[in-house]
Order: sequence, then C-alpha cells, then structure tokens
Amino acid sequence: MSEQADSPLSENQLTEVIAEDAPVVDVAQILKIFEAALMTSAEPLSFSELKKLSDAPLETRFVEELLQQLADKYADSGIELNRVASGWRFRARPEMQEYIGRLDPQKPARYSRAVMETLAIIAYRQPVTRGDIEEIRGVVVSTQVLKTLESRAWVESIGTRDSPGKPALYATTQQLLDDLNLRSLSELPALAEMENLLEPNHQETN
Amino acid sequence: MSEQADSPLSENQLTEVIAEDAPVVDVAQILKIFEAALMTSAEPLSFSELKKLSDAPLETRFVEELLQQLADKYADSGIELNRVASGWRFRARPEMQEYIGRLDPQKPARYSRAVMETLAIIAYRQPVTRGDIEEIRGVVVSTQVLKTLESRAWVESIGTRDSPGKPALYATTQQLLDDLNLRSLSELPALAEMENLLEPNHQETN
Amino acid sequence: MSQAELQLIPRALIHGEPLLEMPSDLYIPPDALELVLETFQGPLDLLLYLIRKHNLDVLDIPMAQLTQQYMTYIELMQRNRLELAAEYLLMAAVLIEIKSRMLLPRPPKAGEEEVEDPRAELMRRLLEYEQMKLAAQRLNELPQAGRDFELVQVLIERTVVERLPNVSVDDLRVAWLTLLTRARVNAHHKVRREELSVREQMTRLLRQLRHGEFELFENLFDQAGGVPQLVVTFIAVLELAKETLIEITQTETLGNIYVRTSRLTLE
Repeated sequence: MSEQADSPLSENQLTEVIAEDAPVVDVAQILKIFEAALMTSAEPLSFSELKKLSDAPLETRFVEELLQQLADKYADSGIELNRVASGWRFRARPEMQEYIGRLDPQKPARYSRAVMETLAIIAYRQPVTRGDIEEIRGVVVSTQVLKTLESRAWVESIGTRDSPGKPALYATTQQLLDDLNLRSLSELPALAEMENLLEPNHQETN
Repeated sequence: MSEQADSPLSENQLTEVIAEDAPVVDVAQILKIFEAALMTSAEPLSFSELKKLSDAPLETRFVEELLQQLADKYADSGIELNRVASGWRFRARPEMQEYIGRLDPQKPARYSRAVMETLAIIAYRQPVTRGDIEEIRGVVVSTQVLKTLESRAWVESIGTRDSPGKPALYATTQQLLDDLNLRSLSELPALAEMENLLEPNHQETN
Repeated sequence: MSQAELQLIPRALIHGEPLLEMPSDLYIPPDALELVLETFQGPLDLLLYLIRKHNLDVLDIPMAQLTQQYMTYIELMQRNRLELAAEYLLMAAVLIEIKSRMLLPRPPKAGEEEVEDPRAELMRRLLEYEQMKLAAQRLNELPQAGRDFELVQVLIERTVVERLPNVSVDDLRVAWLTLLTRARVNAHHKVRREELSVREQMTRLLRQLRHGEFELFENLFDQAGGVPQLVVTFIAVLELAKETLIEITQTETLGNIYVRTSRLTLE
C-alpha cells in the first residue's frame, strides 16, 4: 500500500508528456478527480470522458499513466480498477463477494439453460436471427428468453435480415462484456473444438 | 496519503479490543472487506451491518477504530468516508462535483418546433384558444405542448372564450418577458418587420 | 461418469433420492419424468445425453440402438400424458427415417459419386448443439457483475439543476417566420399584421377582469401611460368586445360604463 506514497511518477515526469504550451497539470488534483469520477459513475468511463475531467488537454498516453497509477494505489485494497469494453471502472474484488453478499441475502438470479444457451449462440454466432437460434437448439426459442436478455441489455436487435419476414438480427452488447469484466468478444472462452467433441467416450474416465 | 503505510494501528493493539477467546481478527482483511462493502453499497452501512461482515465477533468500539483508519486512508483522495444518521458511507468530495458534472450526457435542451411555434402564436396573438393556435399552425396542438409552456410558467390560461366548449384562452406571462429579458411584449420583434425578412415566394434568394 | 454427463443431469431430489443418473432399465417415476422433460433442452439435448451416456460414437451412431432408446423415452412420456413438445415427435420421425434409409441396400456406386451418410446432418446438428451447450456452461461460469462481484458505486451529491431549454427572442422570431412561410404556402391561413401592444393590452384587461365582477370602464385605463397608451387600451377593449370576450353595459344614458368578462369560467 506504500507505492502511492513512495513511488508515484513525479509531477515533472508526467507533465513532460503533455504539450509544452498546455497549462501545467496538477497531477495530484487530476488523480483525485479521476478517482472520484470513476468511483461515482454508474458506467465505465472512456478515455474521452476522462479527458473531459481535466481543464488542460490530456493525451491518451498520459491518461493511461494516471489510470495505472490509480490502479496501483488500489493494488492492496478491497476494490480494483479494471479496464472493460466501454472504459475503466472500479469493482469490488470478487473474493469480497462472499462477505458483501451477507448484507443482501437476496441471491441474484441465475439464468436458465435456455437463456444461457441462447446467449451463447448470439455471442458466438452473431448476428443471428431467432430462426438461427432455434435451428441450433432444435427447439422453439420463447419470446421470454429473448426479452430476458434484452432487458438485461446483454443482447439487442441490430437490424433485420433481408429474407422473408425480415427477421430481427441479434447481437451482444458492450454491457454484456462490461458485466463479464471483459474488454472484447475475443476474450470470451474459446469454443470447444469440434474435433474434441467428435471423440467418442471410448476411454472410460472411471 | 502515507498514513496508512506508516501508522495503522498494529494488529496487536487492535486485537486486544476483542474478547480474548474470540477468533483472531485479520485486520488488513477486515479493512478490505469494509472498504469493498462501503464502496458498493447503495445505502450507508450501520455498525450492525458492518459487524456481519466479519467472521469473528467485533465490538462497536473496534469497528469504529477500523472505520477511522479507513477514513484516514481516504483523507487525501477524491472521496471521503462520512458518518451519517443511518451509518457510514463513502461519498465524492463536494469539490469534485464541478468536474464530475461535466460527464453528464445532458445536451443543451431544445424545445420542439411545435412548442416554439405555439409560444410564438400565443405571444403575438394573445389571448388565443387552442383552436386559434391550431388554425394558424394547421395542425393539432397536443396537450403536452401547452403543458410544457405552462410548466415553464411562460403561458397561462387567463379565462375562457364564451363560445361552444368554453375553450381556455392563453396568454404569455411576466415570467416569459423576464426570461427573454424584455420589459414588455412590444419589445418583441415587430411582425411587420419580420415579414420583410421573408423573401416573397416567387423571388429568387440569390 | 464423465464431467459433461454430470452437468447434464438434474440436481434434484426425487422421493428424497438425488436424481443423478437415469436408471438403466429406463424406469422413471412419472413425476421425475416431468422433471427430466424440463431438464432437457429439447430432442438434441436428449439425444446427446443418450449418446454420451452409452458411450456411443457421434460419428458412427448405431441408429437402431439410439432410435430404440429415444423411442422408449418418448413412449414413457406419452404414456404419462406429459405434454410433449412437437420437436420431440419430429425428431422421432427423423431418427426412424435415417434408420430405414440405412437399412436400404446402397445403390451401386455410379462413377465417383459418394453417397452421403444419412446420419451426416444429424451428426452435424448434434455437434453444433453440443458446442453451444458447452459454451453456455463456460459463459455461465464467468464472473458476472452483481452475481459474483459488485461494482463500486460511491454516492455523489449533485445539486440537481434541471436544465431547461433556453429560448431567445431570436428563437421566437424564427418560429414566427416559419409560421409565416407556411402561411404563404397555404394561402388560406391569413396572418395579419397587427399592432402587438393591442394584444398585450387585451391580455392585461382579461387578467384585470379575471375576478368576473363588473369593473368601472375608467378603471381599465392607465392614465399615466399617456395618450397612445389610452388609445391602445381603448382599441383593446373594442377588440375584446368584438371577440365577445367581455360585456360592456351602461344602465342609463351618460351613466357609468361597466365592463366584465362575458360569463367567463374562472379557474
């Protein structure tokens, strides 16, 4: 916890980064503002939003350095600064959940297999129509399942396919990535290789 | 910012406070838990809630000391730990508001054309009924439009016309003049002049 | 039992017994059957279960065996009058069709043409479904905001200023010009030139008469405003009378003139 006391980048080091004729940045002050903004914002903050918080123009590289400094400050605490799809945000460390959960005995909903399979198909095969999802799952997809995902803002309709009936095309949102603490779709768990699935269970795993 | 590195109460000092046969409290851990819980809770946390966060029983006096330590940790940051009627909570320091307010996605609001035209008609033709406005605009005037203007206290109904249906008569208010920085309605651009601003339809506006 | 299989099986108690595995003789208590039906996501899921449970090769499905097992389930479910989704029956038809096609003697190879395995499409669908099923499981294992971790949300007290639109005199001018332009296009909307102060006086007078009582005519005039003001007010009174917004009465010749709003409904 002593890093922030002992080894922050000095102000000189940091101000070098910004344009010479720009107003001098009060690093300690801007760090406080970033901290307060990130902690109070309901949504992750993007670089462009963070830049708006400063009177002097800031370069992205400098903002990144400040964020790293802030992340280091919380390296040994109950919360952490993360970068996710739509920006930067603080979260409680997952290992705190066990305790925090005691304050609200209501357990958050776990989604049914129908919901999760539909989400997986949309995530890995997007954009897909309801028909595509039904084709893969082999059953009718209820409107309720899609509504659940849409009301969570995890999937959205991004247009229609140019085929009879103009079916809506579904895709996943940034919100899904944010909620899973991911930066991009490429960070989703890799799909199981089809070949591995092909292997019959000949070898008994007693 | 260096207090938490240099002068936390030592574990020995703190554990003395709790009952001798109670499990030993991991002060660093419980501080992290308090921090995470206070940062993520929508409501202030009371002593009894904070005590629930610990596996070992904690005395109120000890919880208070821990909170003081946490408050000190944030003494030089963008947020602060406060005690309020129903417990403890973090909040952004008031001086941060000015900066964080910039993130509001609120764009300068604009009134719709319907609202502006209705206002213009009431201003220039008062007192008028809704029917009069509709006749001039050539379209139905929605209740919402009039409500918008009334809630702004820019127009008010000053009576009804003695005709079928007793339609309300609308006029502009002193508030409108104040907001437009005018002393009287006669300071509004003269209609006659304005008509000259318009090119006759057949003429070319080169 | 493999890991994949474990995840397929409902974690439920049937008559106090955990339902971990289908009994090999396929006898399933009726209420458990209902649960099983709810547990399987459809015919593909049920088929996958049977294939994995019996260590069948997806690439070389013994159709007779699989079809027979599948049909046993379907019959059991029907016997118990469980409402079977149409997909299950459709799949039964598909299985039987594949099975019968495999029984037919293969036509002699005409040239290089390969005869497609009637099971190919089913195999493809089963594998694609299984891939997505596993993906769903892994997706569900990812820590989720609100379920597995909490987001930091520190209070900020905002001096809430509702930002109302600003309107300038110019905005009004633009609005009016738009109206004028339109009025010219639709010639029947006559927008007359008019002295604004008359209108202003009309509004002022109506406000003054709002109480609904008779008001002395003279009291309507503001002497301090000078002659132009008096004229404008007088025109306003006449205009209001013309629009039947006010009543003007005089009980005797040269007597006092009284003015009131015409049966105005007051708010």
